[in-house]
Amino acid sequence: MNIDFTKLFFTFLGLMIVLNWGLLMSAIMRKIGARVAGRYGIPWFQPWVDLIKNYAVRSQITHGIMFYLGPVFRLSGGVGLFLFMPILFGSNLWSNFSFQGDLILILYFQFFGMLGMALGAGEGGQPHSFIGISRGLSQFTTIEVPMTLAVISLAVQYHTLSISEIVAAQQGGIMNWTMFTNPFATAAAMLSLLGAFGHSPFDLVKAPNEIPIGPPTEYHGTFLGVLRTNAAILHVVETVLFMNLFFGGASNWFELIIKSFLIYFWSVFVGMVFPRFRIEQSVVWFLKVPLILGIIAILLL
Amino acid sequence: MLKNIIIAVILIVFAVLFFDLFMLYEARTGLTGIAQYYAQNGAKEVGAANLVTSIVVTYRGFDTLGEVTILFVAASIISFFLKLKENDESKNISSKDTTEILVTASNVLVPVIFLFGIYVFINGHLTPGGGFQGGAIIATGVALMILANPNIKINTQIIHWVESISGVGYVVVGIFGLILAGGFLDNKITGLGEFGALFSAGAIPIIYSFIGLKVGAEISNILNKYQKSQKND
Amino acid sequence: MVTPIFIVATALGVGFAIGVLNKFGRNFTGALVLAALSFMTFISFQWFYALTFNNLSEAYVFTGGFKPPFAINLLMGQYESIATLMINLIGFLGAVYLYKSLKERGSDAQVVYLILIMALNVLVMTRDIFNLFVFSEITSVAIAGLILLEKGTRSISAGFKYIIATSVISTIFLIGIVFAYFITGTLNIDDFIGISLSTYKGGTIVVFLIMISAVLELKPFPANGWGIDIYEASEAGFSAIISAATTTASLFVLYKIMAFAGAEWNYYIALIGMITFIGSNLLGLKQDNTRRMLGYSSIGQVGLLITILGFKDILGENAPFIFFGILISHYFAKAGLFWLSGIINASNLKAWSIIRKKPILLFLMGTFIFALIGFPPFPSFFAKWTLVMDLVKTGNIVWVIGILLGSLFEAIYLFRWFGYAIKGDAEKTEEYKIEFHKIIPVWIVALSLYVLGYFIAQYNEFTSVINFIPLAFVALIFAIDFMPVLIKNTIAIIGMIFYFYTIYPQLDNLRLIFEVIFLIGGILALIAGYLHKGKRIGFYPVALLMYAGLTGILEAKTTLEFFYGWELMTAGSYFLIIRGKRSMTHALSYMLFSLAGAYAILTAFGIASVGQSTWSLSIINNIQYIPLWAYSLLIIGFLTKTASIGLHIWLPGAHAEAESDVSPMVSAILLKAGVFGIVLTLIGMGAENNQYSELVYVLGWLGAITALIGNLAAVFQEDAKRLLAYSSIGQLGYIVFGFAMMTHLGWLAAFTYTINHFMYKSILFLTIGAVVLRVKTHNMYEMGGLIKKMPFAFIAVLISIIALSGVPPLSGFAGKWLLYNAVILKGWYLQGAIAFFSGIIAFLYLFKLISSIFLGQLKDNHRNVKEISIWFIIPIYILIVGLMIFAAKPELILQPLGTMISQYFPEGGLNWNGGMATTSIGYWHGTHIMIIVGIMFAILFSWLAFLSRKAQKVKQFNIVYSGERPFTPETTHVSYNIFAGYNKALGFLVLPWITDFWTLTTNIVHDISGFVRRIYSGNGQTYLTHIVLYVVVIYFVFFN
Amino acid sequence: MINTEYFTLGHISLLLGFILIIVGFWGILTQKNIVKIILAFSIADAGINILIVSLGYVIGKTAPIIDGSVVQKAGIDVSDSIVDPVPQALVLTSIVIGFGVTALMLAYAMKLFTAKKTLHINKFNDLKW
Repeated sequence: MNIDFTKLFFTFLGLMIVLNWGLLMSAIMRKIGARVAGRYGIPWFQPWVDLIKNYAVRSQITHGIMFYLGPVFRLSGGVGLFLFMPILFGSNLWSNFSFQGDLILILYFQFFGMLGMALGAGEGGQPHSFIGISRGLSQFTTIEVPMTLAVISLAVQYHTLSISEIVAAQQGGIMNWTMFTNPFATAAAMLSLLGAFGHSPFDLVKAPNEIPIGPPTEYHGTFLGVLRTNAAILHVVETVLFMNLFFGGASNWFELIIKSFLIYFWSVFVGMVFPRFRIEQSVVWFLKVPLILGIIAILLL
Repeated sequence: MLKNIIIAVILIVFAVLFFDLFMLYEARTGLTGIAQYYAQNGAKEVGAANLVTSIVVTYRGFDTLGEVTILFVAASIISFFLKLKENDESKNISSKDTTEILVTASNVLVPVIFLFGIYVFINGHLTPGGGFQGGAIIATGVALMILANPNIKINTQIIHWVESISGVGYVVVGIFGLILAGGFLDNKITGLGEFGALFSAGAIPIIYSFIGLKVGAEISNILNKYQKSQKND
Repeated sequence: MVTPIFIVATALGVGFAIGVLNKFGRNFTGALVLAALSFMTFISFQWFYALTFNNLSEAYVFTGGFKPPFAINLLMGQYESIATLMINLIGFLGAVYLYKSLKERGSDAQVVYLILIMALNVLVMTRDIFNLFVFSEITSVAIAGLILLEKGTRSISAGFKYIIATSVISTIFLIGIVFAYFITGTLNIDDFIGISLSTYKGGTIVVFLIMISAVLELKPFPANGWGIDIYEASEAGFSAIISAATTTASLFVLYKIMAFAGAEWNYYIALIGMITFIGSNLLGLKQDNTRRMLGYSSIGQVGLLITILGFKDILGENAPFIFFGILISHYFAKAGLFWLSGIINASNLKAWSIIRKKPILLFLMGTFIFALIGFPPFPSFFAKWTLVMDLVKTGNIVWVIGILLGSLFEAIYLFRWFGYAIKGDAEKTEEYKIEFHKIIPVWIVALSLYVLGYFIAQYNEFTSVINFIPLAFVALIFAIDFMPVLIKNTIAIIGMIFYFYTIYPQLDNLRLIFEVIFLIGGILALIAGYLHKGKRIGFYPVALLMYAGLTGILEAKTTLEFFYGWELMTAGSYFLIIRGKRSMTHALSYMLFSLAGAYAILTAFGIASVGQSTWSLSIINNIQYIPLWAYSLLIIGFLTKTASIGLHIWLPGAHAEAESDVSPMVSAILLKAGVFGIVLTLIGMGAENNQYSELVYVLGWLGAITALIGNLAAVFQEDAKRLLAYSSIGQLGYIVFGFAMMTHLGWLAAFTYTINHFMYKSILFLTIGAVVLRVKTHNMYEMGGLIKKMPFAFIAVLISIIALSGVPPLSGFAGKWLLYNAVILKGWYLQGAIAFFSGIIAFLYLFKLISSIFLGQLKDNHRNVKEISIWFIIPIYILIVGLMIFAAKPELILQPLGTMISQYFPEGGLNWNGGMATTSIGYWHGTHIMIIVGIMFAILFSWLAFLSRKAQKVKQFNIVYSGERPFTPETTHVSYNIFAGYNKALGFLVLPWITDFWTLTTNIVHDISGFVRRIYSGNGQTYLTHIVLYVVVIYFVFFN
Repeated sequence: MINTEYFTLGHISLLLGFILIIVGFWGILTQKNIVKIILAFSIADAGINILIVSLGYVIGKTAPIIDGSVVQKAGIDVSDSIVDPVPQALVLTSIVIGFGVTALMLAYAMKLFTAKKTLHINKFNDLKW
């Protein structure tokens, strides 16, 4: 592998953009949420403040080496997803390392951070972490079912697993988007996205008021900072993935920002409306409508 | 009820089966097969006037050995089966007194019966009769003795000696046949002698004597065991 | 040469003489009887040797000095010599065994015994039908007497039933004989053959009477209540004689009668035998009395032999080989078992656990049971093989199914009994002593079985190819079993390395992969064995037996060699599994599923050989006769070993209860044998040109569903090893699914899974096993926090679960990526989605596994546990190195795999460009991904480590807990039933309905058995009714 | 049906033999007393013996003992004047065997009676199933 420093620089730059956009987006969403609930809400720069505070905390405790590895795994998961994701269509510089692996890599790399985090949190010995993780994993298994079907459907439709090529195939007008050419796959995937983002009604992983904040209960200070950083990156990268797969990708940063905002807003919007599911409800829910949509997407091929 | 019906059905089917066999039968007017051969050559080859004897002792002598064996086995089994415990040996059998007539008659008849038995097996190759018949007659004498005196002590040692020696003798004569003549139990180890005479038909009188003694001893043995086993009660 | 008549003369001479000689005491007469028997044995051995090896022609013995048919003659031919040798040998050994009982009963009993053996000889040799009658009467009377060797009312009533039954039978026999004489004018069997008796007027009915009584003497089901009683009631040593010697003679009588009965009887004889075989073995299922069960088994085996006699014309020149092969195994094994039952003297099957006190007796018992069921290297294995092959070849598949069904029934109760012996709860601990004169005959028959197995194999051209070297090595290890583990383990490892070194040049790439898994994997698992102190009696022979079988499968050039290896492996693994705690029932179900599978394979091989001139394994590539059935049977057979859904119920318990270093052997290694079989079958189906797309389609669904159910069930386990066991089921589901796709990529994925599963499942089982050894529990919720105590174990588990879950960058991802590509290109979307769904479910149990054991709260009773043993760490880390190499340089393995698969699927492989693998839809560069992730991970880790450099290490319980201190680790450690919600949602999928199904099946079979056996009311008169009714029924069937 | 013209002595004794066998079988299957069963067996045994002898019957011929009563052809060939000697030899064997077996059965009966003080066959069913 020849190291291309220009590209490396652009990758880093892209990561920074994504991070900051992620932070901003979360602030906007929280603001919207507050307004819907009739509160005033946070200032738009609150996430940056939180982040800086977390990184600056002086007294910290650790439960052991795995406790360190948890956030590292988590952040590696987010950053890794970013690294293997082509961000902007048609740009070699913004396509990161996406030529080392295809959609399947992305799908499975999501688990990297999740698994590591689960283990790191586990070392804390905090019961709420375990509860959160068990809920998260349970829910995650069924979230992935419609997603898998959608991905298979896409791969068959475009006869490729390369995200860049999928985006390329959607160019030339809005009607070429997967959203219109394969609406069932899109619908299935978009429903599974709800679970992936973990907003209400699928927020029982962190389940505020119930099990403090779930898996990261025991994390604080820099550890929490790392997790927050990751959350910001991950949210953007995930929306970018959906954008690439279903909504024609983006050829410039502006388009990316608009589309990712809308995709993210979809989950927030649903979250505003519905109350929290119990775990068995959410598991079963994903095996109903989204699964059927996914199967239809497959059968229509 | 069902069981009775089943048994009835079974018996009917057997009757049908036997009827088939019965229908096979048609009265013979002459000899066929090996019987004809025996009739033609039996006297010449074996030298016994009683053709049945030549078949029993020589042609099918091996069967007869088996026959003796089966009696021997039965006697042996009964003897260890009905064996008494040590302390039972000396008990007396409780029975009603036997009549004077029986006792007297037995005293008179037993020697005669023994003699007659010996006569029957020695002349087995000439006249109707033979070892088994003779042995059975001897055993009748023993039975009579027991009936006359239920507590009589029969000398088992003699019985064993007779039985053993005659049995071994039979086998040895058989082996002589193998060595000296045409095969195991062949009677031609001596000359056939004059047809119809007492000392004729080669080893047949010897063999039949052994058989007679052995059968007599064996049956007596069985009777003896039955007698003794009454002491159990 | 001593003429055979001396067998008779000696026995009778001695027998008659004893009446006088008994003065010298019972020891003298006993010795005399033994001397006579040994002389009789010598005579028949001499004839056997001369007839077999010196090409002497058969000899007639004439009695009375006349030629037949005018006098009785005896025949000493090849078969007669074998049969009489068998009778006399067992007679001699039996006399040694019974020495004390006979002595106690006195010289009369000794004589009767001697005469019984003599009479059996004559039954074999005589050529005169009436003579046959006479000596069969002697036999009956002698048996009726010798039953009384056992004291008590039971033996008396059994003896009485026996004698009235045989009397009725002989009545019928005699009627037949005299009518035979009446219509033919002769009594000689050779004459009957010459004139073909059955063509005479009335001949059929005469033959019917003779035949039916010969059959009844063999105690056909169900007219055999009197026969079973004597097995139960008589002294064990004498039951052995009845089972071994009498049976041999009676079968020979039937054989002689069949010679003149005419070919139309063959079918009925075969049918009678088959009903007896299946019926008796069915009834054997419900027995809890040892002797009675063995009696049913004996009668069953005789049924099989009768069937073989019925098929003798069809089997042709192989008939004697088959007949004597099975007879000899039955004869030695059953005698041995009866003798053992006399030594152990435990009438109830469950009480046999006391045999464990003398492990060597267990070895003997195992030998006999395996010989009875027909395992290699015993003669019955080769005979049963040939039987099935020939029957299938001649289009008698239904019969084969019957034979295999009966064998399976027999296996159920025999192995259940064996299970009680090895693993049952020992209630009584009373000592028993082994009398020297009783154990010696048992040893002789056991060793004879091994020796004969070897010689029988050399007898036939197609069986002589068997490679006995691995087995010899097993024998060597067995011989040094008294040595300490250190020596045996070293010898075993060196032996396996050496064998691998010599064998690997002979193997093609496909087999090499599996050989590496089997042998190298085996060696690694054996390294862990150094942990054990002491002798570890019995472990090494059986472990090596399994490896011998596994390598035998790979070396096999012929179907026989394959099956031989397969059965050896089954036997070895059975013993490995049953060594575990509480594994009695699991080992039994393992054995039964394996046997059923093996029988399916056997039948399939038979079908495959139809129309072929060779036994080569390649015949499965070109099956001409009902190929779809053959392939289905093969697949089903192999699926039992891969534990596909429906056939998996043996696996969880078997793997979970196995010893720590055995679990990887039976999971990571053993299951691959099934995989290899499936690969062979699919290649046989024509790989790319496969015409059985329906079959592989079903197989694909089966694989996917297995993956789902296996993984889902794993999620709900609390026992760590059980969890891994279910995980194995799921993983094997993927493998089957991958192969079923029948594409290049599918196979590549499946092979990748195969190799990966071998590595990570070995690591996991070894590590968890080692942990279990330390913490003394299997339950995960009783562990926790062990990362502090066992960091090496934790790292091993961490790496292997990352690999198992398929998360990049480790090697599991290669499998997932290939499988995705394969599924999409093949078009099996829904099955694929199920497979991927189950792949994700794996996260649940993997998390539970690692976090419940290593994370969370350390339990108080584990505060002093140490790191897992170094002997486990060594193999584990060797495997981890392998795993990492595969992950970093996947092309090292995938490229050669691709080349190999290209032989079968030339199209659609991976394109390699350096480290970049591409398919027509996807791409993946394993090395680069590894590097990128590695660098990124290192940077981020350093960053966090820098930021948190001042973090303070805190003690356990210092957690965010509402300001309180948790009370105990137990209440704080969340592990038990952690996925309750998931269970509520999806648990219905893993309700034990498959287990219920099999339980129901078992119960139904047992209920039938319990119902049918009520015909054996114990009433002698009822038994007589059975006999005559049997005659009536056969009469109707035969004459319509 | 049976042609009365050929209904000879042989037929009659043969029929008698068969009837005795059937009667014996009936007794064996229905009688509950062990001694009666043994007797029934003896009856059947006698039936067979009669059967054997009947089958050796040749119309109008005499016993197979070569003395003055038999007509001798050349030398001592007597094939035209005697009945079949073979069944007579066989029946001898059969009788002796029957004797041995019956004796043993009776010994058994004695022992069975000693054991349970009854001779009812239904009482001796300790071994079953």
